Amino acid sequence: MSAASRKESPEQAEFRVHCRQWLSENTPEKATVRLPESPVEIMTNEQMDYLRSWQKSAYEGGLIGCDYPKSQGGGGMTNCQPIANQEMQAAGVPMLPNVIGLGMGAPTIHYHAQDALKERLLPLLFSAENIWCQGFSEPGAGSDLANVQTFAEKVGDKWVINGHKVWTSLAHFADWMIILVRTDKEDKHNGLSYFVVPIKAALGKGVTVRPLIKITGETGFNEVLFDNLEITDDYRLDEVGNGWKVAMTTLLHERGAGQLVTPSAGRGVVKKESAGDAYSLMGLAKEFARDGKLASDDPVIREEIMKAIIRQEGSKQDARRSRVSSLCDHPMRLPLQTKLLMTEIRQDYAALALEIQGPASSLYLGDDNAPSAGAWPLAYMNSYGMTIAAGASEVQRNILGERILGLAKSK
Amino acid sequence: MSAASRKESPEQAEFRVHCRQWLSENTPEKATVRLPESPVEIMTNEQMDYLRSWQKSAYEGGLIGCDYPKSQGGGGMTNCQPIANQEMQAAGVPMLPNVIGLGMGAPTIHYHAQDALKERLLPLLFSAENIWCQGFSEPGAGSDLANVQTFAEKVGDKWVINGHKVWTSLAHFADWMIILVRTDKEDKHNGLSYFVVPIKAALGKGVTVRPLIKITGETGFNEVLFDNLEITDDYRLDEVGNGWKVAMTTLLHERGAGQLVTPSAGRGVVKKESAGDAYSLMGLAKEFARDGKLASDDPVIREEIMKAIIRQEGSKQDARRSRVSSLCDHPMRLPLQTKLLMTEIRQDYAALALEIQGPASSLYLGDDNAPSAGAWPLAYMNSYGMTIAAGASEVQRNILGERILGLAKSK
Amino acid sequence: MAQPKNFGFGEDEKMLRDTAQKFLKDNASVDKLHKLVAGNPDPYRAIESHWDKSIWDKIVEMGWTTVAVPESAGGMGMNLTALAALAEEVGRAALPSPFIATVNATLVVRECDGAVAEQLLGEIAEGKAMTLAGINKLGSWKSSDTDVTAKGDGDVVLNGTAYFVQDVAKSETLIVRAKSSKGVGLYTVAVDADGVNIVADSIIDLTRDQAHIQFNNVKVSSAQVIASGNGGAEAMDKAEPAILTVVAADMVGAGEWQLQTTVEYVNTREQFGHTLGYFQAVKHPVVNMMIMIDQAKSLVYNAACAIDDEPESAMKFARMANAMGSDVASFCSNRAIQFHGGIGFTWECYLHLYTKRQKHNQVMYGDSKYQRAKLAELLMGPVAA
Amino acid sequence: MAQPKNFGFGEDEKMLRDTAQKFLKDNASVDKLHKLVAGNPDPYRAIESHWDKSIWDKIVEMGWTTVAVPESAGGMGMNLTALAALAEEVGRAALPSPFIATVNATLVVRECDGAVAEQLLGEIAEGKAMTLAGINKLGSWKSSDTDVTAKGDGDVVLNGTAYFVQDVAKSETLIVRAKSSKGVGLYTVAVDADGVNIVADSIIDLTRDQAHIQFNNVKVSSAQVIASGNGGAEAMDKAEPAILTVVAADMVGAGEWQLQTTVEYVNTREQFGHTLGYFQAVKHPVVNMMIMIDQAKSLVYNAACAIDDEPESAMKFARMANAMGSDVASFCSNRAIQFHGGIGFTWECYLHLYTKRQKHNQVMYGDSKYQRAKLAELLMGPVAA
Repeated sequence: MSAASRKESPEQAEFRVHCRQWLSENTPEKATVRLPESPVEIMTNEQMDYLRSWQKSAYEGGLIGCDYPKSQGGGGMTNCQPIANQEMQAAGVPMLPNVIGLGMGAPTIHYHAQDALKERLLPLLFSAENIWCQGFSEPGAGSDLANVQTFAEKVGDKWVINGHKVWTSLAHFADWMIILVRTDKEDKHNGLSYFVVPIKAALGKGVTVRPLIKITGETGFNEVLFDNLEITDDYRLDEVGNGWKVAMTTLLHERGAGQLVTPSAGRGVVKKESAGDAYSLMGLAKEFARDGKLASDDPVIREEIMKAIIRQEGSKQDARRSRVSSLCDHPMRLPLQTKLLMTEIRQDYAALALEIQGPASSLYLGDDNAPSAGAWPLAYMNSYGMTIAAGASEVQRNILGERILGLAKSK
Repeated sequence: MSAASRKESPEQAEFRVHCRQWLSENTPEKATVRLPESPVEIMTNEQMDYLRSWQKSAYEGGLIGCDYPKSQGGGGMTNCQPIANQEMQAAGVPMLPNVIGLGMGAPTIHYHAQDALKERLLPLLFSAENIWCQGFSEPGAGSDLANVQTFAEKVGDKWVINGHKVWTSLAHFADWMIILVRTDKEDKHNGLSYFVVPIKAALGKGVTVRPLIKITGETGFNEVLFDNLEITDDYRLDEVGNGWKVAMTTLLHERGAGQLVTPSAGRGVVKKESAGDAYSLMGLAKEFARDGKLASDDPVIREEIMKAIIRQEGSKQDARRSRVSSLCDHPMRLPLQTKLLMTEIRQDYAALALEIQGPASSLYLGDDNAPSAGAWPLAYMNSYGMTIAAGASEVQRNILGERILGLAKSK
Repeated sequence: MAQPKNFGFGEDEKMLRDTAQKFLKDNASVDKLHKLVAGNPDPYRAIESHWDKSIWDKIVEMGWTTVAVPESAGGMGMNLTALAALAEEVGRAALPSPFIATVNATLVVRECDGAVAEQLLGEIAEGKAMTLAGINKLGSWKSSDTDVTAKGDGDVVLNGTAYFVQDVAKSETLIVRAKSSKGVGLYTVAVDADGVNIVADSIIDLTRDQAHIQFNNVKVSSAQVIASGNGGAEAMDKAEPAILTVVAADMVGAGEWQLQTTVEYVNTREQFGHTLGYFQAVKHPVVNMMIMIDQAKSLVYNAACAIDDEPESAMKFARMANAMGSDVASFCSNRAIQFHGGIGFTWECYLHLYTKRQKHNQVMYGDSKYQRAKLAELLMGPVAA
Repeated sequence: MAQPKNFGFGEDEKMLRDTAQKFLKDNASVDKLHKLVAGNPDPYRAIESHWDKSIWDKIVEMGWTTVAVPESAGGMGMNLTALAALAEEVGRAALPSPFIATVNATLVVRECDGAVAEQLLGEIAEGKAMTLAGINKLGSWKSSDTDVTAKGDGDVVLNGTAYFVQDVAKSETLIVRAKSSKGVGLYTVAVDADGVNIVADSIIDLTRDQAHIQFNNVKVSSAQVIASGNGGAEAMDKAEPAILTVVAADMVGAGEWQLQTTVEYVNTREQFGHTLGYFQAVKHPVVNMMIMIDQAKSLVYNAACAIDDEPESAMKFARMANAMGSDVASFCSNRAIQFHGGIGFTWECYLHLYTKRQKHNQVMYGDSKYQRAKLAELLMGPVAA
């Protein structure tokens, strides 16, 4: 019996068996469409339909929302979502498309919504019948979240929303949005409130979604404009003026630092040599030549690959150590590093991969001869989204310096 | 006839001949004492006496102060100091000890002192009969020069100085100090004034010099305390309240960006493999082994040496390009980078040299078996003085960002 | 030989550079460029070559293609410094044109003797666009590596494929590197010759086109042999310092644009009550962009000048210039996007045109690690086994 | 085999670590350390070994030297995680002591079988300080490279010099690596044995002593042979992951001290109207110090745990931990001095004690480039010629 399983609770052990069993019997059919690298790059209805149907199936199999109460459509278990995630990843099943809903929407709703709203929204979120998006960023509030200007005005028992959100991934498929808005123009931090908003139902009736195109040429995120959208007060999370606090719950879970672990599966169709892992550069270097020998025999390339692998392994072991409190000074010191490190490491090794591929890295997605079907140039370009979105790296370092080391605030 | 000499003026060409001739006939005798790496590390009277006598001889030979007016003890020539410097460096003669005086004192006095003072002070400065030090830094004003607190109060026709200067190189030998003081406590920038102060004459009578020890274990810089030191108004440079402006002249010349080129010679006793040049790492790597082969055959070490060499060559070519106005956008863009780059490059390649030396880099100055007599560990540690002193690298980057690129001031 | 202090950048060179800068500013602005090349963002779109032929015609008219052609062949025969200055301006404009390809072809052909080379140089001086072909499938940066073979004496038959051929859709003539038992020779082949099959690549860089070219029993007469024996590889090697310097200059020019554009953005965009440039997390890396660009630029002019006046050091200085140029390309692309934030990640922002061009320049001629390894061989000798 | 989730860091290990931390805080403060070792700054001073023997006696009393000694030899036989935790505290205190030297000797000796090894382990458990000797003049990091030779069967004679021997002035016994025709054996020799000439080195690190040791026909009886044949090199190789991990832990502990001290300084010192930590040019690199330390620390505990529970991965993870530990040592030393400004450049500021100890740790066991090259050999196989 391995050390890993030795520490599992009986519930976890039993659930692991269930997951394996279910996954062996319910492997999703191979997609007939080209699947994207990540859920936020879903471009077509065909892609979304396939992935949505898979998430629904996994939810029905009990592999999603495991640790949420049964009343909210969850499994009512304890610390079982990580088990399901491990098994889904090991089985190599496709990704879960409702990633914003699962990672940010669900925990925020769980902690801040009224019971009726939780019970109504969460089951449909878990099953991917409702796709969710998130509305934090604005043209004038990129990294400076407290500068949100989209305004919700109380008119009678309704709220009327006007404003402009940007970088909203999945908005072109979304049924709902979690949104941070201003309800008081005088008070920067206490003037924010937090709502859920039915987006799809309001298209053309107060809501406009405009797709933006990334430097990769792909779509995947959007601008969302609100023009006198009316919603009821039922859709408010927590108290008026508590939006900042609620947003912190969202961000905490986005950074993988919250209590509720986000359901996540594999990437299914992605090939072995895909652009997802620093270790994969070792194999990549065997496929390309430099100066008359294989890149894998160039000591300088080897050195750079090792640097990337060590940093990646360091982050993996950071995550492990963060759960051993006696080896951690401050409970948030490691969790708050996760997003910063993973995104910067990926950016660096994607750039290295292009160097390894040499001239062939010029070949892009549409080229029949592109190595790995152009996955590395794509990953390289997409890596910029990761170091900018959800709190740019600069802001992450401010947070770490100020919250963990107690350095003076930079504002 | 080479391209370099083709562009020389007749005066320059003639002067070059003179320099060669004089140097061939006046090579200084070999020192019987161990000489330091740089003038600011002169520790003993024996070292100072030897170097002072050499500077006096070079001054009498016409190789110092070439471009200053004859009335100020100079050579009355134009653009001839660089010629003298080239020839002195090529001849491998020792360093000039009065480095603060030559590099900062002389141009500042030249541009801002009254004629009588210039004529009195400069000949003795050039001949090293008077050694000079500089008093800018204070315990509370490191990189923030405008925060100078040492106060000069006008009492009758005298000034009374009280305060505390730090990091004053050569103060333990100095006859004179150039000093930035506050004369108005209300006005941060316009409340500064600039004086020359006779230090040695006032020792024990208002001036105390306390040597500080560097992390290398060497002395070389000092604290200087002023306790009611009285000086006459004759010693003021420029107008009261113009100290900031005068200080900028000093700093401009310190950074090698001023009109008047600082006289500089070689380092005389320094051996070929000394810690002075990125190119020297190539030879160093041939003397040490890594993993069963020479470090010079380790491609990763070669890569790092090449990085250092390219940066050093880049700085050298920057200096050349800075004199070709049609290839420069802003006249100060390159000169303001010089100090920042040279100090950071030296710090980096000194650290690399220690890696190349491996375990043997543990051996320090006092060890008979230390490679290069411990020059590299010494250079590595001293490099920190260079990235901190005379405007820390952080301040240099602020200056470049603000003055050259027009970015918002960081204060 | 010693270099002149001014890098050989005198009045003539300055006038050429200033004229080029003004011309490109007036005729090839970045918004015009974006409209021209970035109309269809779909990565799976059909491949098309987008460029403004009328700009090229004016470039030819202004004589840019004759700068590197010796006077004996009807060119201006200006120094490498002038050529580097032109390449810098072309990079600053991220100009889609066969200029760099034609210059690189010129630099190789002018290293060859004989009537065929002379004839070609004359055609270049008259504005005929050319491109080098011969890189192998592995993308090797060595002149002697090619997958194209030449068989036969006198009349020669070419077979095999040349990869990563630059701007062939804008060129009329291929300068083909091909291997025989005697070494690597050089041949001129029309793009529309029998047996030549040009297959366009779908590439990242929107400011260039690229193809791999299949040669199926392409017959080459003796009038098409630029260099026989191993003369092709030798000419390539001789031209390498100049090619590396020209490409480095393109990267420096593009880097300058990235710097300037980033400075303008961070001086405007406000966050947390200040313009972005106020924050040292932005200010200092932007300064580092400038520092690297300046070093690369100084190294480029030094290398260019060495090619003319200090040939024994040309290869050394060219590798330095190209290594730093590649590092400029990488770092400036990275920080420019990061500091533009979300908008820098969109197709509508012009930055991506430069990022992609820079990436292309970085990998196509030997990246900075390769240049440094080769520099080490020059300075320290080969690595002992 | 699989690792336990908690790195094997349970209640016993925690208590050991916490006790050590408190003991060192109370008895080995940095100002006490500075008074002890930094009294004479002159680089040309006569060489002396400065340490507080009474602290070492208490360390022995508390059983730290028995942690890595198997229970069968009278030790506590705790896991490597416990040892790493101790080393981290020793590094945090920059403690001058024979602890690291003795631990490293322990780790090698316990890989040897037989009565001599058993006897030595017993002596270590009782507090006898030992140190490994055998590095060659080139400072090679390979276990099979040594300039000491062993001649004869049964009774053996040692000749040659061992370089870079750590903390020998604080040790009673040498564990000597020497080469014979059969390979590299291991011998125990008293520091005051006949023919042993210890020549102290003048080194940078003030918290350690170092010497080279000349062996002039030193006679060794069979009771001093720890490992014959090539057993010495084999034991060194087996112990290498643990030694690398212990040294990395020392660097992590010292790095934590450098971080904490720097944070305190930049939170106090004001420039331009703010504490230094306000400025992102300081704040962000300080955060990077923390990030690197955290990665190194996590890798250290992972490596330590692998040595006990996942031995097939031990070498791989130890190289990762040591490489990152060296990078921590380098970066933290650099930024700590820089951000302390002028005061950080003075002898009176305690920083230099740590900078020098870190530098020593970095170069003595294979620097980070070496660790990464060796890691690449493990993961990718050797470099093809």
